Formats: sequence, structure tokens, C-alpha cells
Amino acid sequence: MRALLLRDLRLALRAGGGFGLGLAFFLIVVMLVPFSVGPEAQLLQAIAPGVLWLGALLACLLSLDRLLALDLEDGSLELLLTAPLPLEGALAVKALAHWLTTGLPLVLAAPFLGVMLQLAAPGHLWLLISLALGTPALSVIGTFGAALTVGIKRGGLLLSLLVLPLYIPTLIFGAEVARRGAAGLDASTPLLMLAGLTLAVVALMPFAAAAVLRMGLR
Amino acid sequence: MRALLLRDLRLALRAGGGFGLGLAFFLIVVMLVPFSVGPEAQLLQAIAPGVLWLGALLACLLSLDRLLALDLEDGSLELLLTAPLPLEGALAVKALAHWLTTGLPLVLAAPFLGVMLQLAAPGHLWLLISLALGTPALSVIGTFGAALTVGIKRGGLLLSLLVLPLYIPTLIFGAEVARRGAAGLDASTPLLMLAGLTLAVVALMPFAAAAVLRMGLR
Amino acid sequence: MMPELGKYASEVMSAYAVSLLLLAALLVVTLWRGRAARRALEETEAEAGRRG
Amino acid sequence: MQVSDLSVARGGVPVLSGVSFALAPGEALVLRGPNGAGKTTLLRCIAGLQEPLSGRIEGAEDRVAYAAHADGLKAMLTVRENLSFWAQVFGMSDLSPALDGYALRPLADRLAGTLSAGQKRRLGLARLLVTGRPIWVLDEPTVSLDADAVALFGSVLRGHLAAGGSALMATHIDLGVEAQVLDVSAYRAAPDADLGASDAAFL
Amino acid sequence: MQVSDLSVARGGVPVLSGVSFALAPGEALVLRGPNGAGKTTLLRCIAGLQEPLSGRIEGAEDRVAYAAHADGLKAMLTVRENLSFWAQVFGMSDLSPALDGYALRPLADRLAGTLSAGQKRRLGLARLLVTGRPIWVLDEPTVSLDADAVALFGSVLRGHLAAGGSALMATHIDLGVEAQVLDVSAYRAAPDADLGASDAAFL
Amino acid sequence: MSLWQYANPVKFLALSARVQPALWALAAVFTGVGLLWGFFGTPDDARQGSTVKIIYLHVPAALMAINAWFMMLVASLIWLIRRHHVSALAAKAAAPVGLVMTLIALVTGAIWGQPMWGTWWAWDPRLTSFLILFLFYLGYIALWQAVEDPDTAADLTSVLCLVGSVFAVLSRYAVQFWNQGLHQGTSIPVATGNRSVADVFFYPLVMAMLGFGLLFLALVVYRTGTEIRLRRTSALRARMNRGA
Ligand code: HEM
Ligand SMILES: Nc1ncnc2c1ncn2[C@@H]1O[C@H](COP(=O)(O)OP(=O)(O)OP(=O)(O)O)[C@@H](O)[C@H]1O
Ligand SMILES: Nc1ncnc2c1ncn2[C@@H]1O[C@H](COP(=O)(O)OP(=O)(O)OP(=O)(O)O)[C@@H](O)[C@H]1O
Ligand SMILES: [Mg+2]
Ligand SMILES: [Mg+2]
Repeated sequence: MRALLLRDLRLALRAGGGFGLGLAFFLIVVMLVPFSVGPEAQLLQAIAPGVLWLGALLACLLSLDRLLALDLEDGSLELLLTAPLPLEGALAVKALAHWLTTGLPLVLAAPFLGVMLQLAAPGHLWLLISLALGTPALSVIGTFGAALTVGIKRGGLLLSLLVLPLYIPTLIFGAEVARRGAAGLDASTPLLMLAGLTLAVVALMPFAAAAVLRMGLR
Repeated sequence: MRALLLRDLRLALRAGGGFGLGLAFFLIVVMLVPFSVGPEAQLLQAIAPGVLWLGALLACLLSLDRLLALDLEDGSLELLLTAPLPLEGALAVKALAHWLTTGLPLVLAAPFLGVMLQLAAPGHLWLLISLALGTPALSVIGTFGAALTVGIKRGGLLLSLLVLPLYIPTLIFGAEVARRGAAGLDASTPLLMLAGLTLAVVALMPFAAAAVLRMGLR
Repeated sequence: MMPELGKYASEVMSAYAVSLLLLAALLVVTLWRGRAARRALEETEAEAGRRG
Repeated sequence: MQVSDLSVARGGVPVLSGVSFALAPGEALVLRGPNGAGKTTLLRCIAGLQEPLSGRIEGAEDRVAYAAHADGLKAMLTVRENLSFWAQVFGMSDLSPALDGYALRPLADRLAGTLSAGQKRRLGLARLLVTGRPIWVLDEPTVSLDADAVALFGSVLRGHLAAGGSALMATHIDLGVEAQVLDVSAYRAAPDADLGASDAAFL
Repeated sequence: MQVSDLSVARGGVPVLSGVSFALAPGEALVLRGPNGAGKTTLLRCIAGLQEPLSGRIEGAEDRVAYAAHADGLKAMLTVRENLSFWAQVFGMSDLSPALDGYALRPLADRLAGTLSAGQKRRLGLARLLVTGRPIWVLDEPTVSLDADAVALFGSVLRGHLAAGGSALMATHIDLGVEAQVLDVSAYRAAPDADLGASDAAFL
Repeated sequence: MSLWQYANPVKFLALSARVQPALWALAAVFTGVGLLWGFFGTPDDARQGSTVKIIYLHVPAALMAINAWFMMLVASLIWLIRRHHVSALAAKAAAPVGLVMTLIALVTGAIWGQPMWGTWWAWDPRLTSFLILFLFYLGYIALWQAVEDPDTAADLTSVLCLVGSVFAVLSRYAVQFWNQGLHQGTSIPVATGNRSVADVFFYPLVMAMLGFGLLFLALVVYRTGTEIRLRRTSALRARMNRGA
């Protein structure tokens, strides 16, 4: 397990491994928003928490297809299946590695981008909290999606199609926390919902992902 | 050339070929916007043209990595290079196939999504025009990006990173046309710019793409 | 015969038109695929029979 | 390991039926048969990557190390890193038999992606030595290997057998190792045999 | 085709230098050499996929059909569609020599993705017949092929040579075709030779 | 004699051939009568004018859109637990029908919304949940098409249907939390739920609902037959090729 985590992290950090690309995508999407909706500060401020959550979600999503597809292509996924590791654990570890290399950098970068979008001052803390709580759920749900589409040639876009609707509850609660926080309202209810959702998903999804992966590779 | 176009279209339409997935992604991204920025109609109306353009751009972007990478993986790209086809022409044909399977459906679907985002009535026509004029540029620029990253394992995200900045001028002019149109202002200047940009890009980019591809595969 | 639809005529008519059109399209596609599948199966069965 | 009356299918169609053989420690068995006969399918089944239609495989679970057409190498890890990852996964720690067995020491710090076809294959085979598993299941192990490397493979294999391991291999060419031979074309499944294939209900 | 004093590099490092040979119509030449010697690199160079460091290749342009380790098949097209695509690209129209030459007729309507390793390879080789090109450049053509398929390949190749074509092949095993042999290990480049490699300026 | 024996594809084909004429006829009669009655034989509503006639399309379609997903869920469970091919194929066959029903509900709702609420679309929870349902249908169908091996496709789509259902319910709560409702639903005078609907509107509506239900059933039975024939064709083809 530890070996798998270390390998995935190391691969992500090596040249071409994709570390930081999610972050860069996040940055660019958020930057493109003023170009597309126009530069008025007030409008930007109103949509800032939502745009940041949406950007983080898309960045997360785009890095999903490397999660398992690379291992399938070079044959190591089959070899892992014959190895003495419980598949559920292996997938949980892969989701963790994905979060560490994608979700965590996004969480840390979000406040800076918030400044660019004129996010109201109290919103920064709430944005940080909501992303920190929500992105693990994104990684785990994404692992399920990746397992579902692993045998499919270039399933990248199909993966997005399947995973995006599953992301909706997380997005709603997460963005709601950030929005209420930025508006100075009480955000504890959606925060609790978000936390509960993440917990449930982290506890259950690896099993679903392992089941689906076994079916897909049979 | 015709054989190549037909092959690409046929592959796109076959199971797993990815036709319609760009469209679905567009739909989903646009749908997620209200979840993240909140459901107020007025706010949505203000950002609608920009969001639609941004969504179309992202959907286009995501389907780019199948443009050349699949051909590289199974070795047919190298074989195409040794075939008696001018590479520029082959890439232009591939960009055309990409537009037909991705850009065109987006253009046709945009008005429906416009309704969901409360786009003002006169905006629909302008949105349609600007997307019809702009998406070919997105496909051609994307082909250049795909050629640039073709040798790189799972270059998907890197591709996004390289191509997004190149998309900025198209996005600015395109979204400006749609925004002015929706606001009832005169949109002819950005429209001319957009048309000129597309023409220039379509005429020149295939050459750049071919040059870059030859370098990358050496 | 036609009921008086008043000022909402276009809405009501277009709702019926679109819905019936969608249903008709579904039916046509269903029947067409069904026919094609039936024919393909018959051909295949005949061929399989010929080969033993 | 004991295989009895095994039937396997690929793409929903039975390809082999009634395959039985036993593989004792110290023994090697070579599967032969023309292209498309079903060797790869049989090996995947034994490695546990797909379910047999019917029949039993005994004594294989958690004792098999599988090497497929693809080598499972990470292009951006060095030779040593690739090996040590698999060693850790299988709970082993000593890489030297693998590095020495296939003369990989000079290449140990090269990225796996920059190896030639035969060098990659050598690394793929070396992986077997860090699994500690007694039964090797190999699909065309000597593809791309030159004569020297085939000889290396032969001597590693003999060592493995002498240490009580066993090996099951599909190949079209001569491996230079004494082994029993099983021609799978003898077990070709009748096209319409009802062996419980997934689409049999439709026949 | 005439190759004179050719030097080639891989990953910035020269691997072969001073390679010279001529290939007349009707002739076949087999490249031999241990793993990593540089056969693949040399073939890619001759096919025009990479630039040589120095030296000249004459009479190859637009006359070469290349078959690499990967077959360039589309899994979601049928065997026939795959072949006819390449035929159209090369301006040919008749698929029957290719289908007959490699006994592909029974498989013609299968999706290429559902073929076994050897069947895929046969399709990859059949592609050469629809290019109409006189010089075949083949990298380990018989990998995964069974004895029958190797015999098919041999007879197709003899037909090609008899019709005035020529062939340049890298292989580790015996093809059963009479051919000159060139051992590339004789041309191994000295590691520090200044052959104009891209990083030579830094030595 | 158990019900399960009809999970044998061939038996199913025989049975469905017998019941289909009656099924189609009933579906046509009920749908036709319900819609014609509703369109020609009912008065305008006091507040909504003639737009109330849209209800005979909107509500049956919305009902069937949800029920189709529910049926797919049950069929998926049967496939996962008892591995009956007909069950998996019935789920596959139902998805496009459900998709069209969802689309009809959305489109008629949108057309209705324009005169009633002054907008085609609002991010009301009910409407939004329907849009999400639409997405789940899309994803489900796309997955069926993308996986080559039919049994694997059945497995994967079944799990997607299960997980998707959970998330669809979750989304419904999330959406309700996110935006309190606009969809008049039970608050408008013609709401059906509590039977407060005037009988003039109610009876044709029930006819139309029954009609849509029967139509759904007929379509699914027919389409399941098509899927079975396609599977049988490919099974036979595969064996013929192997024989060669
Ligand atoms: C795109 C817009 C709309 C969508 C997606 C939509 C969706 C739905 C759904 C899901 C139901 C529930 C059906 C059931 O549970 O049986 C429903 C019922 C209903 N809708 Fe809509 N609707 C839309 C617009 C409208 C509009 C504009 C009106 C009229 C003002 C309307 C009037 C009704 C009525 C009267 C019912 C039955 C009430 C009930 O059963 O509680 N809908 N609609
Ligand atoms: N993915 C697939 N879907 C459907 N059929 C397949 C698939 N892969 C292989 N087959 C078919 O199954 C049969 C057995 O294939 P298998 O790969 O086991 O053969 P093999 O003995 O390994 O052949 P080779 O020597 O060419 O590798 C072949 O007829 C092949 O065409
Ligand atoms: N992508 C690469 N980057 C750097 N070096 C490489 C790369 N690919 C191959 N090499 C090195 O270049 C040399 C020549 O490799 P090449 O693939 O030409 O050998 P080969 O003769 O085809 O060997 P084989 O018989 O194993 O296929 C080898 O030493 C190899 O390690
Ligand atoms: Mg094989
Ligand atoms: Mg080589």
C-alpha cells in the first residue's frame, strides 16, 4: 500500500507526470472567466465563490482519466490485480494520491485566485474550508468513475459525463458554504451536509469502485 | 484525404468513439453554473453569453486529446507520416472532422442552453453566429496544440494548458459578440475581428501544426 | 371541431406538436431498429443453417 | 497446480474446452497452438484475470506470477524503481537476483521508457523474480529477445525450476528449456457447445 | 536503395555509425544484432521518421512502406475497413491480395480489436500489400506469429521480391527466407564519437 | 411454473409476440382517448386558460420518466443478483424511452412556463431534479454504448444505475436545500396529488397516464425483443466465425 502511494506520487512528480497541471488548468479557467463574462468587479464578486468551486471541480475531473488508464495501458493494472493487495485498499490509496497531487494544491491556491475575482474578505476562509472538505469527495467519486470507464478506449470524455452528475451534491453544498461565507451568512448547515457527504462517500465508494473495476477487466 | 475524413468520422460515430460526448460535457458544465453561482435569474442572465462561450470552449478542448493521441498510440500516426499525403492536408482534414463531430453540435445546442441561463432573446441569434464563426478556429488551434503535445504520455492536461492561452483572443471576440448582441448593442466590430481571426487561423495553423508534428515525432 | 384555444393557442399547439413528434421519432427509431434486427437475425440463422 | 476439465471463453465465445493438466513443483509446461487458438485466454484464466466457463483450477490462488504481452513498466521510473515497486507490493526486498539474472545492472538507473524493445522485455521478465511466487505464467516470454537474452531467460528459468518453482508458458518458438508440451489446438471448443458461455442463453 | 556512411542516434546518443549497404530490387536484407544495438533506430531513419546524424540515404523517399512494433490498427474498425483505409491513402483499390495473402478472409468482418496477438500481426503485415510501395522496412515482422503464419509471410515476401520489390528487416529469429545478413553490432558507435549528435556541443 | 422462466430470451420472445398486439392496441386506445378527450373535450381552466391542456402530456410524461428509471433500477438489481439476460436487456431497452419521456416533460414544462411564470426555465428544485435525471439517462446510455462486451456492459451499467439512483436522491435533497421551490405543483388549482382536481380534468388525465404507461410497456417489450435478436445474431456470428 505504502509502495503504491509512493509510486503514484513519484510518477506524478516526474516530468510529464501531470503534477501541477490540474492547478494550472484551475488557474486558467478562473482567468478566462473575466474574459468571457466581462470585467465588472461587482459581477465578478457575485460569482466568485461559485466560479472557484466550479473551476476546482473541473480541474479535478480532468486529471481523473490518468488515475487508472495509464496503469491499464502499460499492463500494470492487470499485474496489480494478481498482486496480494486488496483492490479496495489499492483504489483508496490511488484516490488519496490523486487528492494529494490535485485536490490539495487546488485548496491551497484557491484563496489567491479568490483575490483575482474580488472575492469578499470573509469568503476566503470559508472557501478554503469548503474546498478542503469537499475535494476528497471529488477524488473518491472520480475514482469510481475512472474504474467504471477503465476498459474503454479513450474514455476521458465519457468519464466526465458519468462523473459530473455525481458531483452535483458536493458542488451544491460546497459552493453554498463558500457563498454564504462570502455573504457573511451562517454556513454551518451546508458545511455539516458537506462533511457528512464526504465521510459517507470516502467510506463507501472504494468498494463500489473495486467491484466495478473487477467487472470491467474481466 | 477523403478516406481520412471518412475514417475519422466513422471512428467518432462508432461505439466509444466519443461523438456527442463534447456536447454532453457542454450541457453539464453549463448546468453546473447555476449550482455553483446560485439560481438568481438576473445574475445568470448577466453571465449567460460568457458562460456559454466558456463552456463551448472547454468542451472543444476536452475532445482535443483524442485528435492525434489515439493515432499515435496504435502506431497509425507514424504510418500516416510515411504515406503519400501532405501532412498539412491530413491535419486540416483531422481538424475538419473534429469540428464536424464536436464544434457543430455545440453550435446547434447552444440556443437551448441559452434558454436555461435566461439569455436575453436577441442574444440567441448572436450567440449562434459567434459560435458558428468561432468554433472552427478552436478546432484548428486545438489541432496545433495536439500536434505540439503528441509525443507526451497522457498529455491531455498539458494540452489544455498550452491551448487555453491560444484560445483567449477567440474567446474575447466571440464572447463580446454574444454579450453585445444580448444587450442589444452593435456587435459588428468584434464580429469582423472574429471572422478575420478564424480565417487567418484556418489558413495558417495547419502548416504550423504539421511542422510541429514532424519535429515532435522525430 | 377545433376547440377555441384563445391567446395560448401557439403554446398548446407547440407543446402537442413537439411531444407527439418526439414520441413518433422514438416509435420510428424503435420499429426501424427492430426490423433491421429481425432481418439480420433471419439472414444469420439461414446462413448458420446452411453451414450446419 | 491442477487444472481439470477447464473451459474458457473470449468475447462470449468458448475457445477451449476440457483442458486438464497438472503442474508439479520443478516442472515446466509449454502451451503451443496456432494464432487465435486460445493460449492467452487460458493463461489469463489461470492468472485469475477472468473467470472460466466451467472446470476447476486448484492450487493457483495467490501463487501465480503473471507476465502478459505488456510488461507493466512505468516509462518515467528507472529500471531499479520499477523493480523495487513490485518487490514491495509482493513483500520482498532483495532486487539483486533480478538485476543479476537478466544483466540489468548496467541499465539500473536508466528510465524504463528509454530502453529498446528487448531491454524492456528483460525488465518485464526480471519482475517475476521479485514476486517470490512459485508458479510463473508467461505469455510469449521471449518476444523481442536476442539469443543471449534467451539464454539468460533459460538459465533463470532452470534456476527457478530447480528451486521448486514451476512455469506455464505460451510460445511459438523454441525456448531451449526442457519442458512438457501441451498443444491447445486439441482442446478447441466446438463452436456451438453449450459450456455456459455468457451468450449461450441466446442460442 | 543505397545507404552510405550513415550514423544514427537515439535519445541524443549516437548508437550506430558508418553503416553502408545497398539494396537492389528483388533483394532482401536482414539486420541482426543484440537487444539495444540500434536496429529499430536505423529502420526508423530509413523510413524517414527521424533524421540521421550524418550520411546519406538514397532512393528511399516515397518508396518505403514501414511496419513498426505497433501495427496501426483501429480497434473499432473491421479488418476490411482497416485495410481499405490504408489502400485509399496509398491510392490503391484492390484488397484481395492482402486478404488472401494472409488468410484474412474469414476474419474480414471482425473488429480489429477482437483479434488475437498473431491475428493482429497478420493484419499489420497485410497492410504492406495495399501500399504498393516497393521497399518494405519491417521491424521484427514475425513476432507472435505461429509457424503457419510465418510460412504465409515467407511466401508473400518471396512474391514481393520476385515482383521486383525489396525488403529490409530486423529480426532475432529465422525467417525462412534467403536473404543477406547485416550484423549491426559491427557498426556500434563509440560513445564519445563526434557525429553531430544534438548534445555533442556539450561534450 | 415460475415467472423466472420468462427470463429465458427465447421464451420471452415467444411470450412477447403473443401479448404485443393487445399491448399496442391498449396503449394506442388509452393514449389516444386520453389525449383527444383532454384536448377536445375539456374546458379551459379559469386561471390558466387553455394552457391547462398541456397537463395531459406533461404529467404522464413526467410520471413515466421517473418510473422508467425505477424500472431500470429493479431490472439492474435482478441482473446483478440473478443474472437474467432479459432483465439486463430490458433495462437497456427502457433507457432511451425514459430519456424521451424526460425530454417531453421538460419541453412541455418549458412551453407551459412561458405563459405561466413568464420564463421558459427556472432553477426550481423539481425542474432541476428532472434535468439531473436527464443527465443520468444520458450517462447510462453512453456507458451501454461504449462498452464492447455485452455482459460487462450490463454489469457496469447496473452498478451505475444503483449508484446513480443514490446520487439522484441526494441531488434532489441538495437541490431543495439550494433553491426553495417555484414549481406550483400542488399549490395550483389543478394539482392532481390530493384529488382536488376538478373531475373534468381528472378523468382524461388518468386516461393519458394509463396510456403513457401502456405505451412505455409496449415499447420496452418490443425493444427488449430487438436487443435479444441483436445479441442472438452476434452470438451466432461469433460462432460461425470461430467455426471458419
Ligand atoms: C421545464 C419545466 C418543467 C418541468 C421539468 C416539470 C416537471 C414536472 C414534474 C417532474 C412533475 C411531477 C410529476 C409527478 O410527480 O407526477 C410535474 C408535475 C406537474 N407540473 Fe411540471 N414541470 C415543468 C414546468 C411546469 C409548468 C410551467 C407548469 C404550469 C404552470 C407545470 C405544471 C405541473 C402540474 C400541474 C403538475 C402536476 C402537479 C402534481 O402532480 O403535483 N409544470 N412537472
Ligand atoms: N477482445 C476480444 N474479443 C473477442 N474475441 C477475442 C478477443 N481477443 C481475442 N479474441 C478471439 O479469441 C480467440 C483466442 O484468442 P487468444 O488471444 O487467446 O489466442 P492466442 O492463442 O493467444 O493467439 P496468439 O498466438 O495469436 O496470441 C481468437 O480467435 C481471437 O480472435
Ligand atoms: N526513447 C529512447 N530514448 C533514449 N534512448 C533510447 C530510446 N529508445 C531506445 N534507446 C536506446 O537506444 C539504443 C538503440 O535502441 P533500439 O531500439 O534501436 O535497439 P534495437 O536494436 O531495436 O533493440 P531490440 O532488439 O531490443 O528491439 C538502445 O541502447 C536503447 O537503450
Ligand atoms: Mg496470445
Ligand atoms: Mg527494436
